[in-house]
Amino acid sequence: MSLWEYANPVKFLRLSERVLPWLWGLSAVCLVVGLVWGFFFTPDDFRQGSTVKIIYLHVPSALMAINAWFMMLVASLIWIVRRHHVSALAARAAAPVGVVMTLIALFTGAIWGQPMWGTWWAWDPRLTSFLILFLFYLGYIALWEAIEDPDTAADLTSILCLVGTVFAVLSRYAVNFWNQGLHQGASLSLDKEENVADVFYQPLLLCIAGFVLLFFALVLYRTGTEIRVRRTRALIAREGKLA
Amino acid sequence: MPDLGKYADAVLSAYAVSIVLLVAIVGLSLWRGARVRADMRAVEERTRRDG
Amino acid sequence: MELTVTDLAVGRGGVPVLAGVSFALAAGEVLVLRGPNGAGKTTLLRCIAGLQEPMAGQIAGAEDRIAYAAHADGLKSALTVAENLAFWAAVFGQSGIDQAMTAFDLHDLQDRRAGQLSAGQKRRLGLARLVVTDRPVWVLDEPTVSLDAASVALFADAVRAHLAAGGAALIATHIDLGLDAGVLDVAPFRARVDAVRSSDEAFL
Amino acid sequence: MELTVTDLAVGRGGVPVLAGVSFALAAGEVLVLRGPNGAGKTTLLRCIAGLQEPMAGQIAGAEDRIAYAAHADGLKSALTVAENLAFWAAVFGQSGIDQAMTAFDLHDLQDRRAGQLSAGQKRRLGLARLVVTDRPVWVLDEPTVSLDAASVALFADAVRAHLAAGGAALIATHIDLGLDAGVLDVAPFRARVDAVRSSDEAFL
Amino acid sequence: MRALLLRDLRLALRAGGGFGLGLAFFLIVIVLVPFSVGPAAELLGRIAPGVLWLGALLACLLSLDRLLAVDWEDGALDLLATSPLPLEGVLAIKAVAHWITTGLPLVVAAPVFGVLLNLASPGYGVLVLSLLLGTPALSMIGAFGAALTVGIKRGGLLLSLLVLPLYVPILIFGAEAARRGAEGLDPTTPLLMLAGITGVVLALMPFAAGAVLRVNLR
Amino acid sequence: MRALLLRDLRLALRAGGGFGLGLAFFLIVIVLVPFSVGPAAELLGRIAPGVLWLGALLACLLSLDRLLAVDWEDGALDLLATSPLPLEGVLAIKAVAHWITTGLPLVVAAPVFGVLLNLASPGYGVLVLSLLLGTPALSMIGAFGAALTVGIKRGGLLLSLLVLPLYVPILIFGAEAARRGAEGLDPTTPLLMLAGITGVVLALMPFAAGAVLRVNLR
Ligand code: HEM
Ligand SMILES: Nc1ncnc2c1ncn2[C@@H]1O[C@H](COP(=O)(O)OP(=O)(O)OP(=O)(O)O)[C@@H](O)[C@H]1O
Ligand SMILES: Nc1ncnc2c1ncn2[C@@H]1O[C@H](COP(=O)(O)OP(=O)(O)OP(=O)(O)O)[C@@H](O)[C@H]1O
Ligand SMILES: [Mg+2]
Ligand SMILES: [Mg+2]
Repeated sequence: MSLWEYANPVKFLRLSERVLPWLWGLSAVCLVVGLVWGFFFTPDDFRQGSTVKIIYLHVPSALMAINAWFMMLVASLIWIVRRHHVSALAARAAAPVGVVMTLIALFTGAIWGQPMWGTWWAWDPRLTSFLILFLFYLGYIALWEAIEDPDTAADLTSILCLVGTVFAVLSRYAVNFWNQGLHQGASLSLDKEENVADVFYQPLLLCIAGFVLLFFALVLYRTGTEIRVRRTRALIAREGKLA
Repeated sequence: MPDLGKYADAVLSAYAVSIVLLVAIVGLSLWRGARVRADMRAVEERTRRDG
Repeated sequence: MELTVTDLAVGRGGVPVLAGVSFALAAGEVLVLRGPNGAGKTTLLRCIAGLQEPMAGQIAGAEDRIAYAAHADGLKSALTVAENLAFWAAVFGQSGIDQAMTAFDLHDLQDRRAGQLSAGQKRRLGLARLVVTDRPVWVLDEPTVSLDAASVALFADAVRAHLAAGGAALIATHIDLGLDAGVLDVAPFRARVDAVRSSDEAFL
Repeated sequence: MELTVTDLAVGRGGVPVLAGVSFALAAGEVLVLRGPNGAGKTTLLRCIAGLQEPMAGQIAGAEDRIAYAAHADGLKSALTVAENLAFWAAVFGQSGIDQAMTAFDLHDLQDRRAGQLSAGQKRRLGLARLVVTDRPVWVLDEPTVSLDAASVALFADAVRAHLAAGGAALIATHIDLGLDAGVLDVAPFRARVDAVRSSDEAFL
Repeated sequence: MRALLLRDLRLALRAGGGFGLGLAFFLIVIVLVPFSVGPAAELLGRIAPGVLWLGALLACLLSLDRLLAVDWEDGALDLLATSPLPLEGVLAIKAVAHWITTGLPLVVAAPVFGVLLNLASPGYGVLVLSLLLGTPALSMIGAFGAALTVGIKRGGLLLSLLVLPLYVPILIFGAEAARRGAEGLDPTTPLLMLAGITGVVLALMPFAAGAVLRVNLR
Repeated sequence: MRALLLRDLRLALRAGGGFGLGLAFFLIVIVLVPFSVGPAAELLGRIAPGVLWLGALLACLLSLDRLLAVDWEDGALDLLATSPLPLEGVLAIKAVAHWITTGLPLVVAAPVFGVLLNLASPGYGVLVLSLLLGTPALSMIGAFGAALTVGIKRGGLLLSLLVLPLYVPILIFGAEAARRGAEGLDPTTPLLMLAGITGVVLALMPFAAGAVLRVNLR
């Protein structure tokens, strides 16, 4: 059985019904354990003091904010190339989740920046491109909402998603391109020297896992909702015409 | 409760904001999902009845 | 060359409206589309004019041969009657607008701004546009809305002249135009929901 | 109380169009306005509905008693059929929309967005608005545009019901509505330029 | 009247989020400023109160053409004019709906945007207060401007042109109050002036707007 | 194609002065800036290049919704789509007409407004040059945005939201060039970048816009 079969809404719903409880449960476990571990049972950093604890929220959410856009990109491409409705709807369902992730990253980053950099916000390349990515999220959602015909909306938002990817890439790699901002570089890289200490690393990994799982749970659930909206719409339309 | 020192405000508010936002998106998704499901049931009922 | 429609299915917003429509329209012929409100006449005409994709079936002989006129006349209210017509003539690579002005009795209104015309006068100007396109197939959606009896007669004359010059016309209307025309009632072609692959099909 | 128009003169853009129009419309009566395109029917109706000032003459019995319907239906395409109607009902201090929905056979379309209706279905919704206004005098400008025969009959029934309930109607139209109505041809009232004090008079 | 307010709010919600968009535009202006004048924090902090007020004003302005034009084009305005509602009331309600969908979100979000522009910390309270006092007047004046330009196709730009001079006093006092707040001075006088202007505008403008709209409908 | 360009220009001239309004809006923004940030000449001079670019960009943006929406509403766009003109050509022409009515006047008038904002004297030439290089791209991107939002009632604000991120690079390099010019530094690099961006945009955008419009007309 090929993977594409799950592009059928009914199959998709059936599969997601089965997977979702596990996803919800696992993500809750990871998040709770990770956050509690990080908040209560890790020492303060010798330079940053207790503010390192923000890392357990900031890094996973920033990571997911960008990855959510890449996931939308993939879904949009699938829609453009193979025209599977479910993938278009999945992209639509992911956008608000991405916005929330972006907001969390922005807020926690700003709150962290005040003690660390002495300012809430700086116009550094990574931060700026991240903010523009946020705007793209808003535009993407607004465009979906504004267009009546769902296929047209899917086409147009896909194009927008392609354009916005530039800023997603920039907010991940801008640090490498310019190297002049305030924001730190990739501290999670495999390069041991730059890596954060193990005490912080393990709960951080758990939190990242929690955010990833939560993201997938939300997207799966919301895609189901979108499918039901379309089904309701199709039924109503049929009803009106037969009458 | 661990001692957060002089950064207590920052750390606590970061956790508060994040948790509120996470709960909000989960809650909104579930709420809308339930409503849409109910709507769909109603329409399905109607179409089945009307043939 | 004639316009041939084979087994066409059309829809709105992903919902099939008509299916299995076939007809042929030869030079010198008029075909009148009839059907109750909401039957799908407008949808069919937009599809034939190339403004939306068919859901199934073929349309042959339509490419670049169609002059389409719908409810909205595309008139610019800041331009005069003559300027409006001249613009469309230029777009379609024509130059004279005199014949069209005569056909729809617009000479008296020539220098009036389109915004200052009454409903029927606007419609006449919109129809005059068809003459300057010099396209062989006219596709018209309720062309005589708000026209009085005299203007309807002018319109019928214009259609006859167009046919005599080897043109053809496809007209959706609810009233009698006094033309010697074939009639196609679209009501029997109402799409059964399972008749065509609709884009929402997957959700049903 | 009847609607009485005495020696009315109306104009567009400062130019007089009709002059010396007088008529009376009692409860239970319909008056159909006829006249060629550009004669001034729309102008006259807008004036009676209070949307523009008369250039001369009096209108009695119109104040707050008129429900006006023109080409533009004032429908919000983002709202459903029921929501659109309910809004107008609320504006006119009414509550039930059921009667109106039945009169124009809209129950099936109830939850459809107004933007997704065909031309004729939109018109039906626009006319249903008249019923929920509960105003005694209907002033209608070409109400049956793009309606099919069945819908025209629905409309005629609605007008008859309105008359039976003591209402009156003033209708401009080019087609025959199948109503037992008085007819007023506006063509003879075409204004001579010196007929009324126009605002440009000082320059003549 | 309540029906009208509800309908307008509902339309704003449905038709592609009238709610969010004003805010998004505000955000965009704020984002563009550092790009254009450069990201130096000290400079940004100095111009922050003015830029925030200017951004709010432009966001408000941009959404004005939605205020009446849609209802005009689809004929609903003619029908409302022949309805039992007084035209003044219709316009006041439309201004209220506009404020709820545009002004209010701006007031709530302004502090966040202040952070982006490095606004000095004593300035936040006064900024919010000044916006809260000033934006209702912006909406009401906007309704007047919309009534003035309603018949004109794409009157958007013309509308801005007509309305902006009327916005100037509000901008002056609003920005002055916000600036004083940010510099730790006493902002009472400009705030009082702002409140006075808004009071007068709210009391008189509905009638002016109604009169103008009546002329335009004719 | 020529007929279309002439018609659009004529309409801009007739319908309430499309020509003047962009300029007027620019002027108003420029005038409002001293009111909002305070009239200190040194501060104004420092932010002048950025504000001039920002004003030009906003003036351009505000007139974008006229670009296609009118033709869409009155059905002319449907008719143009069934006409012999290629849709890409139609959009390119519309962008050209937009530039002539909005961008060009801004370029010409910018030095005058520079004086109002106390722009340093070496900056004028570079300012004009940067605007001349940048504004055509603004119009063309705007045509793309207009095509994207054409079916949406009052999509004006949404249009701004979608288009502005695309304007950011142009703004960055344009304002950078103007600022360097005003400070007497060498503006060649940002000007070259600007020219490059404009070249790419003019070459590719008509096709993107055409594709998007086709989807929307469907
Ligand atoms: C408003 C301010 C901030 C924003 C918008 C922001 C945004 C981001 C973004 C976009 C990422 C990249 C995520 C990824 O590539 O997957 C990131 C990662 C990170 N941020 Fe922030 N950040 C902000 C402030 C801060 C502050 C103040 C600190 C600490 C002093 C910080 C520490 C980190 C760390 C340690 C990472 C992980 C490094 C990496 O994977 O590249 N951030 N942030
Ligand atoms: N945008 C839309 N989205 C979904 N359905 C639509 C849309 N527009 C029209 N419809 C539906 O499609 C069907 C066909 O509409 P169409 O406009 O083709 O009818 P028509 O035959 O032209 O009717 P009329 O005589 O009233 O003009 C109708 O049932 C209508 O409700
Ligand atoms: N805005 C305007 N400015 C100046 N003159 C106008 C304007 N609108 C219409 N007219 C002219 O006024 C006259 C009367 O127009 P009106 O719309 O009342 O005619 P009508 O009887 O309704 O015609 P129709 O049957 O075509 O709708 C016409 O000759 C028309 O050209
Ligand atoms: Mg139709
Ligand atoms: Mg008329």
